[in-house]
Amino acid sequence: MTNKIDVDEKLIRKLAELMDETGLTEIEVGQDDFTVRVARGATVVSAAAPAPMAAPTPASGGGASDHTNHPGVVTSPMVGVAYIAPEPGAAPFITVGGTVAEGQVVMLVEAMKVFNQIKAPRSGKVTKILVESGSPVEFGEPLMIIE
Amino acid sequence: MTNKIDVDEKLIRKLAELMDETGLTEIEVGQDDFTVRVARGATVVSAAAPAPMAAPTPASGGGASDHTNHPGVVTSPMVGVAYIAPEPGAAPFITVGGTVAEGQVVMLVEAMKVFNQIKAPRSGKVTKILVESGSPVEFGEPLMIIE
Amino acid sequence: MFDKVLIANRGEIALRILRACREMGIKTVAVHSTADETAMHVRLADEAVCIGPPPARDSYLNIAAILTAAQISGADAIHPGYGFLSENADFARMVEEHGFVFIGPSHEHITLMGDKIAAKDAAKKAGIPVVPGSDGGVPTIEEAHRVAAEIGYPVIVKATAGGGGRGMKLARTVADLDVAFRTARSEAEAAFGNGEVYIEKYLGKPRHIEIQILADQHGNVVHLGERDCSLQRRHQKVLEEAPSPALNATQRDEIGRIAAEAVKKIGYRSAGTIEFLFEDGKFYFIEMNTRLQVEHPVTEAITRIDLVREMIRIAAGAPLGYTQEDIPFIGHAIECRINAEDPETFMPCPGKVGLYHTPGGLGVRVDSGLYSGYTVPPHYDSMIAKLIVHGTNRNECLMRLRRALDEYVIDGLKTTIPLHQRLIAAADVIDGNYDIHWLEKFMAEGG
Amino acid sequence: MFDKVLIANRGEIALRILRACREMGIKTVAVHSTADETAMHVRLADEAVCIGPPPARDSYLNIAAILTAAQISGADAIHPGYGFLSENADFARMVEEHGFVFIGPSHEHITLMGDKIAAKDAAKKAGIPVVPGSDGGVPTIEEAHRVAAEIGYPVIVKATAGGGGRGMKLARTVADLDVAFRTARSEAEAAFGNGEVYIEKYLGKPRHIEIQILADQHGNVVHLGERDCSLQRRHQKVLEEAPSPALNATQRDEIGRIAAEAVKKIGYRSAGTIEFLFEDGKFYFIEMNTRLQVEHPVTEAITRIDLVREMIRIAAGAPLGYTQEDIPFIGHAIECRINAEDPETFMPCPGKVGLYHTPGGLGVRVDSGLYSGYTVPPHYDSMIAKLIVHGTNRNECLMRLRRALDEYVIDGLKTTIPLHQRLIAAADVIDGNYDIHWLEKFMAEGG
Repeated sequence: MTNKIDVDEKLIRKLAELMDETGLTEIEVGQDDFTVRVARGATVVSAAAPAPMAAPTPASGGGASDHTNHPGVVTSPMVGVAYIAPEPGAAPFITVGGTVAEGQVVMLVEAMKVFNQIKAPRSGKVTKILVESGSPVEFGEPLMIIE
Repeated sequence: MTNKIDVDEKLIRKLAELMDETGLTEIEVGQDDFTVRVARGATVVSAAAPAPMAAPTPASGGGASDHTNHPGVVTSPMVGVAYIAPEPGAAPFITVGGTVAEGQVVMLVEAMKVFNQIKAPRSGKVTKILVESGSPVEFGEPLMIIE
Repeated sequence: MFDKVLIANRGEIALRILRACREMGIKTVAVHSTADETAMHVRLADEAVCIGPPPARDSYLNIAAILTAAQISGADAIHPGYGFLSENADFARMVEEHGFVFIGPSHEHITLMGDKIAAKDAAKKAGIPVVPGSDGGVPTIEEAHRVAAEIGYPVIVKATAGGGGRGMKLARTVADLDVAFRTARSEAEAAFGNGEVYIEKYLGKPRHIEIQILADQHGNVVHLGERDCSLQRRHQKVLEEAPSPALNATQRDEIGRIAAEAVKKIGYRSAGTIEFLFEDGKFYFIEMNTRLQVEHPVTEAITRIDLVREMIRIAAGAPLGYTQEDIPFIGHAIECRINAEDPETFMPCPGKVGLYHTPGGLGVRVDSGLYSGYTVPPHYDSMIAKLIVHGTNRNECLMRLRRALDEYVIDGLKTTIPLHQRLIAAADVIDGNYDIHWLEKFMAEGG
Repeated sequence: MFDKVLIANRGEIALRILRACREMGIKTVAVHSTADETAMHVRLADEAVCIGPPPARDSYLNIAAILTAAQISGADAIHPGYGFLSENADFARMVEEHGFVFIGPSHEHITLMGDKIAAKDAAKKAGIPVVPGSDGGVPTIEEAHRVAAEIGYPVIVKATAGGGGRGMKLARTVADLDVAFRTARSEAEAAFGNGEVYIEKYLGKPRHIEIQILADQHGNVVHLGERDCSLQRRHQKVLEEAPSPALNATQRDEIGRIAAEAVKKIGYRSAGTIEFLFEDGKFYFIEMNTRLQVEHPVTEAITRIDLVREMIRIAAGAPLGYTQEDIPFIGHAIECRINAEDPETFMPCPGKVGLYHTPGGLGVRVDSGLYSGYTVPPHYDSMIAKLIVHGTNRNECLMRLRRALDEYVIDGLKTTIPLHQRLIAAADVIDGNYDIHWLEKFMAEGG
């Protein structure tokens, strides 16, 4: 048995012309086991995906959205600038793959010239650092993952 | 097995005209293994849940909405005033429970001082009269049911 | 004043009229086709009467059905909106003969202005500048040369019976005239069975400028300034503004006064618009529209006069109650016509509206019958909304328009909003430097 | 002019400020709590910075977080909107100290007008009429009798440290004074730990009328007429209009001139509002609000001056560029504050908005951050929208407001739209015949 269908182009063109002429938006004809259905116009619109509002939000902190719900995430408790080392040129508080103890300082977030210590909420291994040193962070923005 | 379909152009044009005349948006006809279906307009409309907008429509004709889709319904082909008898005091064209023959005058609709005869589209028994004599009717408003 | 007005139209203009009636305490009757059962103005009207199937000829152009609906609903008056029956003199006459008030001019004036040659004559007699040309048919090439020399090149040879560009030939200089004359004659003969042609001055880069008039039944006439509608595609206006960036106050006062005086002279009543081509500081009459215009809101924005309310008041016999000196022109307004069309190909895109969110805030007006979940029927014009923005000056208006277009969300349909966004970013539009051909060129250049 | 403005607010006023910035070509930074991530102004802003959790003290009142957000986003200036930090002098000072421009008055003026007694003194010195009363505390009953006799009954005895109605007693005649004085003193002592009281003339049926001022940094001051905000419930304005139905042109000019001169005298800059009680043709100073008011759009409607734009221009050092004679007052405007509240019980009803459809057409403005599918968070003020309507006169305005309220659809929440519909159907409101107690009475009577 063959699945092949010979498309009768002439038939389809004919039906399209008939649609133009009559203003129909859909014609279906069938005979025996064979059917042709042609349609034009807006019948598909209803499937349209909902509601992307005009302008999406370009968050200034940017690019950390995926980790928000990660169980090991550590988020910024304030808006500010994140630092990974205690001062320029010094060794970083943490490295990927390194382990940290609960309460250990893992980052600084500077706001209004005050350097706020971010402490590890749990002991574990740092599997990801999600911000660059010196970059701005929003409230609630994921900083790192400790697992 | 042949894939060829003989498009009955005349049939499709006829159906398109019928749609114009009746205000239908879709007609499907079938006989033996042959079917034709034509549609016009936004066929998806019917599926859409109507938005519960502020003010609902108080149709002047009123109160006949339930019968619109009844298979035996006879609708008004025009806006006007419906009359059940040929003149005041005369016997009505039809009575509930009475039978009518296809083509028999069953009502008058007056528009612009012209009394237009409404003829029974099929023979059968009048099971409901949906308008009072002398009341205004809209285009497409159900007048009676003949079963 | 009327108790009940029947609105013999659909779409945004039916809603516009309904709103004016509501604000005057007048009840409304919406007449509609089966395709418009869920239209906004039908939902909001005090009464709604279905008058026919979707094709306009069987519903919105069905005079008998509309008059019958007026009778059974007990309406006092009928507002025709624009398009459909609004400039149909027979309809206006029949409305009055059946005892209703037609909210518009007399049927005689509709007839007069519907005949393009009679209209031009009447305009000329009433003191309105017209395009210089032969007064009627030009039978011979000798006569053609005489006329063309008198009015000055370039000239255009047009079929008297013509239309749609056929039987229309341009002669830039005297050398072109023989060919133009002969070709126009034979095309006219072939197309219309009537070879008669006439000759007019040809305008190369005109703007389309129109003057809004209001005239009551007591001989009071005011003009409400001009609208510049030069941004057109296939003779369809796309974006209109008031005042025109091309006119100064003296030109505005002068053409306004001429138009108002002419309208007074011919005894016209109601709202009306006199359309002109404008080139090199001169105005040339095109035609008079004896109805409300699509773009009337830009005039409303700069004058704060409600044109639909005024039409209704005038039809009811009320006097204007103000004179030309009372009409302020404040700030600048622009209207964008938003169509359910592909903004590139202009293919109509009817269908179901998804999320619908209109822009708000200071100086922003939206006239539209759309709502979330509404289905735009495929049977009618594709214009689905008008966005009108006002600012204290043209620059502020353009900036406000930009932010309003950015806020407008119409999901589910393709619309011409992106076209308008491109348009108002174009240097020529920002500078107000465009004529009636500009938009077609802009589109052709992929603008 | 600024390149980037940080908007230190939320809701409709944040959107209002964003729109003004957009129309001036200024970039915007939205700062928001985690509860406002999906707010309209956050979506539309060029940049958005989350500054804290939902409680306002940790986000919209968190000065350090807002200033840090301004630093990391590189903003030039900060607009505080109304409420939150808008009248916090420390915030204004810190904004300037950190090198940003505060879009508002100087922190000294905020401090001055924040101290009710100093403000009254300053107003009096600047020529503004104040409620007659004791100049400061009244230590003895004998002194109380002397003062009360001088200013005339009825008088009210108030706690110097007071607020919220406590330590506040009315003496209609001399017979009431002893009890009123003693009760006020003991209540004041109990409530505030400070028994000092003062005495003022009591106004029985005053209207709340306020004058809008604009002052630049170059000594130019104009007033933009008055707003009548007498329709209040629990000291919250519900519906405001301009002009006041109670004032005539002479009164308007006079109080406007007095207010503008006073503002010039004290060297104030930016937008500001002087609030008065108005009774029997006389004005009595209440306080000066050193910020944008919720009801500023009614003034914008009758003057067509964009107050937020003007605040930004003034903060950037631009001169007003117009004088009092250039300010037109055209027509009439009314604003309805629409709250997400039960219109009977006034219980807040936050939640998810279903279908959302705003009224459109001529003379209608909506300021709101709502959209279909938006969830109104429960953490903040319940005002979700402002509907502002303009008409050529008060009657037209009321009729237009009625039809606009009828068109407004906010599904999914209870709102105060039905209250406004009842309000504008009340004879007293239609007649403009109300004072600051009218609405409470209307509600108590089940109106």
